[in-house]
Amino acid sequence: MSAAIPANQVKHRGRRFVWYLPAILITAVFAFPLYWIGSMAFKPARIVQNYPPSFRFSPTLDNFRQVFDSTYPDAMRNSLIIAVGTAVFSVFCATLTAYGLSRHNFRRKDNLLFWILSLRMLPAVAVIVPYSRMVRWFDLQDTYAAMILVYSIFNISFSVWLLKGFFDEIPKEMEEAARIDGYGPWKVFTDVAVPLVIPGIATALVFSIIFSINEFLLAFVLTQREAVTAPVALTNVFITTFGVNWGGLSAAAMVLVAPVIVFAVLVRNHLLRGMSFGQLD
Amino acid sequence: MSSSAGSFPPDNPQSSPESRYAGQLRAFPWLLVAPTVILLIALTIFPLIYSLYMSLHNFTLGGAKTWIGLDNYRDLLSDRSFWRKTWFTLQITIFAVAIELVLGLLCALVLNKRLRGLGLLRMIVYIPMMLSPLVVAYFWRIMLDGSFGVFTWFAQELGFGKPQWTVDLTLAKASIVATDVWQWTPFVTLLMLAGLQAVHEAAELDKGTRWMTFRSITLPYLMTPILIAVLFRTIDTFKLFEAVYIITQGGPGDLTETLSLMAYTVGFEQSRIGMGAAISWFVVVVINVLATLLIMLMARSRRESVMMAEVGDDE
Amino acid sequence: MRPGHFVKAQATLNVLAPQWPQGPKEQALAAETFTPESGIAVNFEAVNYATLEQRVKLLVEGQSADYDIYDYDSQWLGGFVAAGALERLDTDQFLGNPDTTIQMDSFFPEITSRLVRYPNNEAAPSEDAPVYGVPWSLNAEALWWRNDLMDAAPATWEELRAKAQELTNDSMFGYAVQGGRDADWIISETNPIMWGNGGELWDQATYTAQGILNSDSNKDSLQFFVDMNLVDGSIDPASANWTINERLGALLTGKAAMCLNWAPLFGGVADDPNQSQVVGQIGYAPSPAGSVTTAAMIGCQGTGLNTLSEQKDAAWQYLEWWQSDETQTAMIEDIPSGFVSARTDLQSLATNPWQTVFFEMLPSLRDMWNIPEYAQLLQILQTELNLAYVGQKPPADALDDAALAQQVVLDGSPDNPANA
Amino acid sequence: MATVQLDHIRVDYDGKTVVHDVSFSVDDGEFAVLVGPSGSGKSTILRTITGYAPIDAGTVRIDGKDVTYAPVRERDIAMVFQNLALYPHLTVRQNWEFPLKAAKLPKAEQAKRVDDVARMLEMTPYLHRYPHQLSGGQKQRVAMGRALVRNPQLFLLDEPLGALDAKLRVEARSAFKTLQRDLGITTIYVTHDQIEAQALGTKIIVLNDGIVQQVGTPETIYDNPSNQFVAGLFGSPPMNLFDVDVSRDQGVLIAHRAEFSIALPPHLDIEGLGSGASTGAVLGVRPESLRLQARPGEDSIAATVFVVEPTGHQLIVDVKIQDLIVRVRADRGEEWIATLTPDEIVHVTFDRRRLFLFHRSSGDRVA
Repeated sequence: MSAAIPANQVKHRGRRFVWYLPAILITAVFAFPLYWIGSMAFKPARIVQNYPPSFRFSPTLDNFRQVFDSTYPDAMRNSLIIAVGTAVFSVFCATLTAYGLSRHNFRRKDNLLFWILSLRMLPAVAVIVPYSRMVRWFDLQDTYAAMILVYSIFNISFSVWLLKGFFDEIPKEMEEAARIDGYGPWKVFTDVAVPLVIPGIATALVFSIIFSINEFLLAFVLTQREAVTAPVALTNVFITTFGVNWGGLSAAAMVLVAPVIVFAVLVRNHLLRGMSFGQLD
Repeated sequence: MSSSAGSFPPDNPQSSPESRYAGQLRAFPWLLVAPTVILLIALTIFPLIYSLYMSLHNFTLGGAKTWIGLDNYRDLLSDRSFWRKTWFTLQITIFAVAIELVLGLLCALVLNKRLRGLGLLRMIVYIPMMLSPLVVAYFWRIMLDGSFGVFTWFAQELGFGKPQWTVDLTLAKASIVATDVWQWTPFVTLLMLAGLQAVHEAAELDKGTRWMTFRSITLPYLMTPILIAVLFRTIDTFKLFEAVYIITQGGPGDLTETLSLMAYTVGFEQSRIGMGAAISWFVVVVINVLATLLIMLMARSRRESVMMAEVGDDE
Repeated sequence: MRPGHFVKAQATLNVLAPQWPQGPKEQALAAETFTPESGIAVNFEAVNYATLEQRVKLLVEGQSADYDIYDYDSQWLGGFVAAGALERLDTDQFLGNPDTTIQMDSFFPEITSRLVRYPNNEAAPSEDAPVYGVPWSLNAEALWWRNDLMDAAPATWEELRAKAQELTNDSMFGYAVQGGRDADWIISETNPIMWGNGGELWDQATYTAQGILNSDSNKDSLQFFVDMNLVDGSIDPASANWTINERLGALLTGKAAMCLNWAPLFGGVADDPNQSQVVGQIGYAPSPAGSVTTAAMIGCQGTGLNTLSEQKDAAWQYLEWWQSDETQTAMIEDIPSGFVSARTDLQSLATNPWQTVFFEMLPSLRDMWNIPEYAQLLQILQTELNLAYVGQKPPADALDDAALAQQVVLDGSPDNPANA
Repeated sequence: MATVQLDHIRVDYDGKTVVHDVSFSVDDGEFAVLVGPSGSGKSTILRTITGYAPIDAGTVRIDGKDVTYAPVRERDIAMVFQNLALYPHLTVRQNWEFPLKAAKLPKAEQAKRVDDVARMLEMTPYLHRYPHQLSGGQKQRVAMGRALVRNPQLFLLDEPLGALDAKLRVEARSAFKTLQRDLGITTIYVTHDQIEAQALGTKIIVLNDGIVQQVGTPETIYDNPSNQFVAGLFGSPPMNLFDVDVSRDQGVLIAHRAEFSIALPPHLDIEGLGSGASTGAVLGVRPESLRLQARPGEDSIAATVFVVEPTGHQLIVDVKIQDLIVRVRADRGEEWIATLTPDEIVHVTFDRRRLFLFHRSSGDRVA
C-alpha cells in the first residue's frame, strides 16, 4: 500500500541522516576523477605531467578559447543534431515495438526480442566496411541521415528492452478501462500507455543521446567533412601526432557533455520515477 | 506466468490472449512492431551477410580479396594467443559486470533515500556514463600513469610506493576493470533507482528482517532492471575497446588485449578486415551464448523472487 | 554556375593530411599565394595521424574521389601503392613533363628514395624505382639532452647508458623512453641501437626475418636496452606504457635528462614556456652511435595524388607550388612549424639547432619496413619488445618469437620472391 | 437501462475450460452479484460481458442485442476494476473527462457531467488532485465516478471494494447500494465475499469451478441453497455439514453418525431408498438452527463446550459431540449461556424443520 506513513518518517528522520555519509562518500569516489578531468581544462599544458600532481595552479581559459577557435564547435553541432535525431527516431520506433511486444502475444515473440537484442552484439569493426559501402550506394556518405539510421540500429535494442519492462508494469486494467471508456487501440496506446511510461521514454532518450553523442568508430568511418562528429573531431584536433592536448581535450569533453547533463537535469524527475504502478497508484 | 525460459522480461503475468473477435486488434501488434522490424531488416541484413562474406575471404582493406573458406576461422581457433585473449575478455567482463552490479545496487540503495541534496549527488554520480568512453580512457590513462598519475601519487602518499598501474600485469587488468566500473556503475545505479521507485517505504520499517525484506520485497522489483543492466553491460563490456586500447595499449605485450582490440588491430591497423570480421563473428557467438545463459538464469531467479513476493497475497 | 556565363572554372582541391604542426602554415600560405595565382581553392583537412592510414584505405575501398591529395608516412607507402591510392608520378603527365618545376634530383636522395619510391630496398635505396609522391615533411629522432646538467651529449649508446645512470636520482631519471606497445613507440627506441650495433630487421631481398631479426647482435642490443630499465633503473619503469607524449613530458617537466625525440618537427616545444619547464636547457645531438655504425630513425612524410582524383592537373600544380622556392623558404622560416626542406639547395636556410641536427643525421637515417604487411610485422615486434622491456620475457626469447611470427607473415606475402 | 442475457457461455483458456455452459440473465435495473471463490470464473464471466474474454461458445446479449463479437467500445458499458485502474497521470477531473472525450461530448456537457458526479460523490474539492494524492476511499470514489459520469446502461464492478479496509468497505457498500437504487442502473458486481453479495445483490449468481451453482435472490440462496457448495458458502459462521448414513426405518428417514442419529422431517426424502437400505449423504444445519440447553431434553444430544466466541449480542459456541465439532449460534440473553466456559456440559437440539440434506456424490440438495 502506498499510504504515507508520516509518523514513521518523523521517527526515522534522525536516523535517516546517517545516509548522508555513505551518499557523500560514494559521490566523492565518482566525483574525484570528474574533478581531475575537469581541472585539466583550466591547467596550463606545462604542468599537466607534474609530479607531485599540481592541485593548486592559476587557472587559464586558453583551453576553452582553443576549443571554440577550432573546427570543434561545428562537429559538436553535428553531434547534437545526430544525437537528437537518433534519440527521437529510435525511441519512437522502440516505443511502438516495445508496446507491441509487451501487450500482445504472437508466436516467435521471444525470437524477435532476442534478435533485436543481438543487434547490439556485433562489434563495430565487423560492420564498418559494409556500412560504408551501403552508405555510398544510397549516396548518403557524410550525412546526418546515414548516421541517424546507423546509430538507431544500435540504440533500438536497448530502448526496446527497457521500454518493454516499463510497459509490462502497467496493469492491464488501465488499458481495459480505456477501451471500455470508448477508445480504440491506437488511442489507448497514445493516451494511456505512453503517458504512463514517460519515465522509461526519458531514460531511453538519455541513453540514446549518450550513446550517439559519444560513439567513435562508426562516426570515424562514415563521416569525414560535413557530418564529422565531436568524438572524431576530438581525435583530430586534440589528440595530435606528438601528444595529447590535455587541456583542449578536457575543455572539449566538458563542452560536449554539458548538453547531455542539461537534458538529464531537465528530465531528472522522470529518470527517477518509473516502473511504479502500485495497485492503487 | 511466462512458460518459456527464454521469455524475459516475462510477459505481464496477468495478460491473457486478446479477444479473438476483436478483429481489428489482430493486426495492431504487427503494425506496432513493423517499422522497427522493417528498419532493422533493411539496415542489418546486408552488413551481416557482407561481414560474413568478408570473414570467408583473405579480405584486406585496399588489397587482395581471395576466397579462403573457413581458413580465417581455422587460423583463429588454432591460435593460442586468441584463446588467451578470449579468456582475458571474459575475465574482464565477469569482474567488471559483477562489481558494477553490486556497487550499482549499493549506490542505488544509498542514493534512493528521500533526503535534501541527494538529487544533486545522484546527478553527479550519473556524469561518468555521459562522457565519451574515448575521453574517459585518455584521462584515466594519465591518472593511472606510474610516473606522474594522480592515483600513483595517492598510493605513494599512503605508503604503497609507486604502483605501476598500467605496466604490472595484475594491476593493468585491475585498472581496466576500474575504469569500466567507474564509467558504467552509474548506468546500473540509474536502472536500479528506477526499479527501486516501486518499492515502498514500508520496506524500511522492520529492522530485524531487513535482509528478508530486501530479498522478498526489494529484489523482485529489481529483477527486470537487473536483467537489463547485466545483459547490456555484459554485451558492451565483452566488446570493450577504448579503455584497453588507450590505457594499456593491450600491454604489457598483448597480455591485456581484448577481442575487440584484437579485431581492431587486425582488421584496421593491419588492414586484414576479413580476419577482423571473423574475430567479430566469434565475439557475436560468445555474446549470444552469454546472453542466452543470462536470460535463462535471470528468468528462473525472477520467477523464484516473484513467488516469494507473492507469499501472503490472497489471490 | 549559371549557364551562359563564362567564368574561369573554380576548382577546389581537397587535401587529406595528418594533424601536423606545419599544417596550418601550409594552409595559410596556400590561401595567401596559391589560390590567388591559380584560382584553385584548397581545402586542407587534417586528421589524427594514427587514423589517417585507415581513412585513406577506407576511401580507396569505397572508390572515393573525395580527396585529390593524400599526405602519407613513409611506412604506409607499400600498402598505399598496392591499394592503388597513389598516382604514379614518373610519367609524362607529371615528372616526365618537360615543363614541370619539380626535379627529383633536387632532393636529398637518401631520404627521397625511402619516401617516394616503391618497391625499394630500404637497406640499399635505389634511385630508379617508380615514384609515387614528393617529400612533404622531414624528420628524424635526435637525442635531446639537458645542456645544464651535461657538458656534452653522449656520442655512443654505451656513453648514454653510463651518463643516464650517473644522472638518475630521486627526482630524475637519466633517460626517457616511449616503451608502449602501440604504434611504433618502442621500436623507435630499440631500432637505432640494433642498427647501430650492425643488426638488421630483415633481408628485404629474400624476405627473411628468421636469423636476422633474432641475430646475436640484435639480442645483445635488446638486452642492453632492457637492462637500462630493469638493471640500471635509469629509466622510469612507467615508460613501459609510454607514448611520445609521456616521453616528451618527462623531459619537459624535468623528470628526465635525455630522450630521443623528433627533430626538427618538435624543435620549438622545449623553448615554449607554455609547454616547457626547461626553457633554454635542451640541446640537440644526433642519435648515439652503436659499436658498428650510427643509425637514426627516419620520420619522413610524402605527399602524392589520389589515383581517383578528377583534377590531377590542378593537384600537380599544387605540388609544384609546394616545392617552389617561395613556399619552401617560407616554411623553413616559420620556426614553430619545425620544417626543413628536402631540396638540397635550401639546406643552408635551416639554421636552428633542431634543424641543423637533422642534416647531421642525414647519412645515418634508417627506416623500418614499408611493404603492405608492415603493420603486421610492426605489431609482432612491438608486442615482443614490450614483453621483454617489462621483464615478462627474456630479450633473446622475445626476438626469437618475433622472428618466427614475422617469418610466417613474410612467407605468406605475395611480394615474397619465393612466391613469385 | 439495459438487460443482460448470457446463454450457454463457454470459455477455454490454455486448453482448459474455465467457464462451463453458463447462462443467466439480469433484468433492467437489477443489481446482480456474481459470487464465488477465487478461480471460480466470476471475473472471466464479467470479462465476457465487457468483451475481453474470448468466448468459445454461447452468446452474450445486452438489451436483447447479440454483442458476443462486438468491439469493446460499442457496448456502452462502464466498469470499475478491482485495482481501480485510475490513470495516474491525470487529475480526478481529467480521469472523469476521459470517457466523455471518447464520446466526443461538447466541452460544456463534459464539465457539467463531471460536476454533477463530483457533487453526488462529494468529490468536488478534489477534482484537481492526482490519484496518488487521494486516500483509499477517495480513489475508490474516483473509480466509481469515472463509470458513473458516462450514464452507462450497464455497470460492471470487479471486486471494487477489495482494496479498502473493513470499515471503509462497509461504508462504501451502503453508499454504493443507495446510489445504485437511486440511479437504477443495471449492475453486475463480482465479489468473493458472500456478505457483500447478500448485502448488495437483488440477484445472486453463485459460481464454482466455472459452473453456475444457483441463481436467486439473497433470501432464496440462503434459505434454499440448491447444493452443498452454495449452502457452505453463505452464512457466517457457515453451515455445519456432517457426513451421515441415511436409512429408511419404517418409512422414516434417519441420519446416522457415530455421535448421533436424527430422524429427518418428511420433506427431506431420498426417493427410491428402500426400507432397510442406507445411503451416504451430507446433513447440513446452520448454526442458528441449533439450540443449547442446560439440561437434557427430548432429542437432545450431550456435548462439551470447546470454544466460545462473543460476537456482539450473540455468541458462537463450538461444542464437541464426542470428537465432532459443531458450531452453534446462541443468544447471550440467557444468562447461563452468557457465562459458558469451556469443558462445561451442554445439550444440543436440532431444529428439525431447518435441516438440509445433500446427496454425498453430487452435492445436490435433497428437496
